[in-house]
Amino acid sequence: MSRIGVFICHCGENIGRTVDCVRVAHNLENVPGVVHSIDYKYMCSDPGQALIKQAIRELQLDGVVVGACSPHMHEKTFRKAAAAAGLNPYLCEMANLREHCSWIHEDRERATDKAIGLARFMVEKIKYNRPLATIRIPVERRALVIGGGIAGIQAALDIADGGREVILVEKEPSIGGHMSQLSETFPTLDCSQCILTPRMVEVAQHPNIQLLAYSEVESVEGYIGNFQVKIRRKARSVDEIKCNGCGECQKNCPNQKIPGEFDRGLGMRTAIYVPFPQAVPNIPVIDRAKCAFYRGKAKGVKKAVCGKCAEVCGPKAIDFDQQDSFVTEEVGAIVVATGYQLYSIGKAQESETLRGYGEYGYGAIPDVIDGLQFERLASASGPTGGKILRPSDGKEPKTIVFLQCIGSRDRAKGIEYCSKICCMYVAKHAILYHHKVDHGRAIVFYLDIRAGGKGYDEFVRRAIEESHALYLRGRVSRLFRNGDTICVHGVDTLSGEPVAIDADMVVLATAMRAQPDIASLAQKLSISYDRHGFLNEAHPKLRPVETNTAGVYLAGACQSPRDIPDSVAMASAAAAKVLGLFSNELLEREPLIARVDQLACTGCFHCERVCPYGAIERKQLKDGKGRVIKIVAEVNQGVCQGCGTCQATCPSKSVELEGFTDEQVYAAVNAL
Amino acid sequence: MRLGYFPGCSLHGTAREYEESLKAVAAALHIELEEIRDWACCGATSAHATSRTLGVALPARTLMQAEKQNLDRIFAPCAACYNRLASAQHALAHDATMASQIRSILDYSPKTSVSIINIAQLLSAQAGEIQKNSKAPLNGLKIACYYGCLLVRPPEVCKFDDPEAPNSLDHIVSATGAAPVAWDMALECCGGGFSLSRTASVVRLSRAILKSARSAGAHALAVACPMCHSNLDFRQQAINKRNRDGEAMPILFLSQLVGLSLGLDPIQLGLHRHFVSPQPLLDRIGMGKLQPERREQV
Amino acid sequence: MQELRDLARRLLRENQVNVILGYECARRGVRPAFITEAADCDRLVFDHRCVHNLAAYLSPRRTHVRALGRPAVVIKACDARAVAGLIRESQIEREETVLIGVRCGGVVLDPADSSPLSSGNIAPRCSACDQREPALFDHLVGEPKGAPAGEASRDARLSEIEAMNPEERLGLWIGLLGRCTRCHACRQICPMCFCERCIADKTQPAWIETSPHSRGNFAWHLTRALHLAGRCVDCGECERACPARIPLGLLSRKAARSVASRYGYVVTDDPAIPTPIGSFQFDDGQEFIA
Amino acid sequence: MASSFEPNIVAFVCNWCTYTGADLAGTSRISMAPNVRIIRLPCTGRIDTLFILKALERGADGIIVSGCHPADCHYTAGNYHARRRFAIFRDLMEFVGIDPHRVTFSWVSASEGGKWAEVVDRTTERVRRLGPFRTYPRLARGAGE
Repeated sequence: MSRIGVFICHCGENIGRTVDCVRVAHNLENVPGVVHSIDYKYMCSDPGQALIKQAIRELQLDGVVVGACSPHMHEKTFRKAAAAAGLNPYLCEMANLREHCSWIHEDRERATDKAIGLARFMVEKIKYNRPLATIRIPVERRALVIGGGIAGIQAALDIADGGREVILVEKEPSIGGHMSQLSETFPTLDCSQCILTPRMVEVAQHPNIQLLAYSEVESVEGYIGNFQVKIRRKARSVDEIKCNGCGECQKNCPNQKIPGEFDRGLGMRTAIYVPFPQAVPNIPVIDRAKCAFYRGKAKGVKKAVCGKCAEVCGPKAIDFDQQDSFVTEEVGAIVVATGYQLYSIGKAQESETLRGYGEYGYGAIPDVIDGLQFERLASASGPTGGKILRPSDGKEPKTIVFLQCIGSRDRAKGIEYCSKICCMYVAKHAILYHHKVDHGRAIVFYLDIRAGGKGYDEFVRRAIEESHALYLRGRVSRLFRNGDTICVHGVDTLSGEPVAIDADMVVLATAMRAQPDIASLAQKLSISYDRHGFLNEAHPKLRPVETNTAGVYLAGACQSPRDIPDSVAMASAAAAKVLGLFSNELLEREPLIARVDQLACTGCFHCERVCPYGAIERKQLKDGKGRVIKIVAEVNQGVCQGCGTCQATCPSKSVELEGFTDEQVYAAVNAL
Repeated sequence: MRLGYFPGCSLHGTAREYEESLKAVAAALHIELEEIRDWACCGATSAHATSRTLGVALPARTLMQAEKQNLDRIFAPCAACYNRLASAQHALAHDATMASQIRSILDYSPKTSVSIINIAQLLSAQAGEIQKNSKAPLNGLKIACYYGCLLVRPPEVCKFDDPEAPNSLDHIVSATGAAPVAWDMALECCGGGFSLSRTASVVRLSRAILKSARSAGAHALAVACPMCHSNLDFRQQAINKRNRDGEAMPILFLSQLVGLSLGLDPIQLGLHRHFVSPQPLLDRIGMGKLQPERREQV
Repeated sequence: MQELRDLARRLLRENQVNVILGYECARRGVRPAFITEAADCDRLVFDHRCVHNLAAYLSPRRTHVRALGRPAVVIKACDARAVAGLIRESQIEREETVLIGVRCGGVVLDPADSSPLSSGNIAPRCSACDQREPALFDHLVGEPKGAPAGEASRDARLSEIEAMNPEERLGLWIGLLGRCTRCHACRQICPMCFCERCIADKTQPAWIETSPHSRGNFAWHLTRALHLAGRCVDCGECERACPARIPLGLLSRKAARSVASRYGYVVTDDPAIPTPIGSFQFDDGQEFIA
Repeated sequence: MASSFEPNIVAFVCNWCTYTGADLAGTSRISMAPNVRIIRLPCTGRIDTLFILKALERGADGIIVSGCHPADCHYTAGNYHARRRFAIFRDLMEFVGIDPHRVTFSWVSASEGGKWAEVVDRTTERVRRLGPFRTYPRLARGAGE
């Protein structure tokens, strides 16, 4: 490269005040290869850009270095200007003379010297820049949504309504997620089922949505626009096509006493079951661990121990021999909406830093329950038909105590973040309790009330003022059984007094935690997660629903604790991103990716080991007669994101990362 | 197995039966206890209540003695002694100012790698052995395991059991054949060192513990701390008399229970030394009479 | 010995392989042998003079050996680690190579040394070796061997250098690496140096100065040691080949010590265990990072 | 060493965290030593130990290598691989007597403009105290040549 133009920007006074831009431009003029070096007040302005374009045309420049602000600010601007003048945009580079020089130094002399040095780096580097062409890859315009809670449902419906096919994968037998377990929703107190169920039905009936319930993502290959997803369809032991959802099998199942997951152990289900009456799809599944048929078989009993469900099934849908099966789908984008799990109180935690809350006796004292169990008690379709009754003796609790922040905001033994929804749902519980129990007394122990949101603080005030919940600011140290009541020992930090309350029931507002198996899913998708297991967005403010793997988007509580409105908003945002991606048949990508020098490559595949994206493929090099000479690495252009870890790892430096090649870095270092 | 042994003051005084039973159990399980030469009082509650430095220096000196004796594991049966030794070690490891202060006092800097274990740690590691060597399993006995304040807390010092829902003692009691009961007061305070200065408080606190154990159906309480033992055992007569709470509840050291299950002689285990006679308990598992003439008054 | 010869003969006769890579007697000591005829199998020997790491001949870059056809190779426990490395790094296919493991009680430092093995002439790495036979093989031959003679204080020198002050260390290495003539014998003989085009030979850009000059020598040997971290099988061939007698093993053993203490990694003959560079743990030590 | 010595320091930084963090230091007008010049790479995973060696050969007195904190890597794992590479390289450097204090490794996130300034100032100050890097010139003259 020999005809380089250097353009030094004053940025008004921003650079010019501390850097002698005239001296910089003069100095660079003398560098071999530079044919043109000028300074100007505002390079990014129209006249400034015109100067660059004019110089490219008139002086046949084959490289442009703009000494101005951060490339994060204006690299695109200047590359576009260069392209407009007929220069390949990747032959234009920026030296950061503002953020990295004039703004952080006072000594004009030394700042100018440094500015010259920074510009020199770029001049030397650009001598080795190559013209690059944007990469275009075709897009498979179908989407995969993982998780059928409210976020997944919303994302699937939005994409499907946008005219694109969606595959919705849900690991449970029915979609609906946690929202289907809730009684009413804050701050409007509309019934959760009433607003959710129609959406679930819509999913089932939408011509663009293929629902794969009781299924899990097994593996994900490929890259944006071109993912191949293998999905495991777990064996239901029921033929989905034959089953008509009549429910006879459940009625006749002899094992009626299994604590139901949907009712959080407060209600019973059968061994063949649909999780709840409004389930979508309304097809039962056999719990093989509890079913007498399978238990007998596992014990080696030759004759079938039970087969009641198969006997009563009209359409003969029961299939005891059903096996897991696999389907592979081609999709162009993936929305992850896998939701959350509740903090398991008093139980051994999988992480050593979390210790649980043995002092609250959850699991030992039957009338200590968690928030989701309270939801089931309060739900009209729940085990008590919506009556608040104690699990121990079925009596109505006249005094109920709610403890907030169980697990949340507790660095000593829980997790430090705020779970965000608990303040609101505890207020809701207090209001529901007030509606349902005459002369009941609700007491809430809280640390702070966090009720930011439309109508949220008003809602908490309503719990206090209209439902007469007594809010005490403080922690509870321990719960004791005292006859058939529970003695709550705590402290009211506002009065400074210790408090002891005889309660009939205690509800723990437990933290929202990331799903337990998130690491394996994140690995399959090559996306990252924080130390709590919540999936990382690409940028906390500006790219909240994207991930660092192009084509993978996030919705709902898998990214951080979220309530329903937030989850739905996020899901619609993710759907908009997917539809935006699908609006083009071809996808354009920056060409700053790795390429392998296949002559020098030895095929040791260290690059393959370190590549975070699985972008390295193996390719056979053959001679004229078709014999394999050697197997070398090849970079999949669609998958490579351009981190360059392969290049630094390659012992013989047979990989080059475009835009940051060894020659470019070497040249810059040599300019020291 | 060879272990450094720190008896502490109580085991040579008010809690002689704790030491007697420990030594008998240790011998039966082939554990060699080597007493630390010239050990000093751990400082108990008084030292660190008056001076934090003294509260660290006293146990640090004992750690130094143990180190000189090449002991890399120290067994401190008394929960309070254990707590003081472990806390001192924690301070030496994490508080540089304190560590340098102690260095200048002792003219020595104790290593912080010596491991300090309490009776729960020792015996729960031996649970398999206890079960295997059990000659008289305590089937049918219901025991309330009492951890008190100091055995598993604070968590950053003790680090071996859940500080709010511990189960190590229950684990050991299960190994003896007895059944640990689920109860609420396993971690509550008995009144500790206020036994003499604020007796009324001690009586109130200890009574709540006994009541809770009784209502959970326990036949006896198992403890790991001489101070707790003295409050629950010695004060029980007064408590029961004043409140008519019910039958007396024998308070046994954990090592005594283990000893009984190993078939050791109740007298050798010091069972005759308690104020509340464990005789009803022995009757329940079909053991002989404690010899009344050998009963000594403390 | 007869067992080895019989096996080799059978492998060739049954056309299981086309060439046996083994050892034969030479004028001074032993040397590598490439036997393609069953009749020549009686030339094969294996004893304490067989120091060469024959795995080096398996590298696809040795086209003259490749041309002989499908090989069977005689490997000691240390050589097996190199074979595992070649499999791990996709240089050879496990099924395409027949591995004749030999039981070994240590070898001498100098293959020309024909005196019996003693603590005086044993290769230091053998004194510290506790592996009498490879775990990776198709056939295993030879009598069981006892532990080799000599002090197992292999790394004393390493620790000694670590204990020096930086100036002394620098002086030491300037002295040692200053002798390097960049003949690259260390690289040529190394079973794990199999790059098609070595970084030291790359000129665009020339990261490593090519002239035999201490500054480039530092870059070369540091880079080589880094490339061998977690890969060097400690066969000692580089030191044996070095005409300037530079104790190069010190550098690769320092790298080995580094990966062992930091990541608990020790080179094995299990090809399934990944190398430490190229894998990671989330909680890898980072005491040196601010 | 003369106190007027101004060291020449090169920083190899990743584009997403440290480069952006340094931009933030600029927008926040945090003043720092002008001795450090940044070379931008996409990721610490791309930063080769050869860069360090070459920079030292070319007259740098100190080096900074900086990127995203663990778990924050834009490319999910580049920094983990870099961490191992640099750990072993640093051990080797130290072993042959090159002062590891000439090379600062750090994690500076996009939000840590202040930390970046600290890293720059601390490294400059430390290298200034160590004096010019004469090891290599000495090698070129060469005790053993």
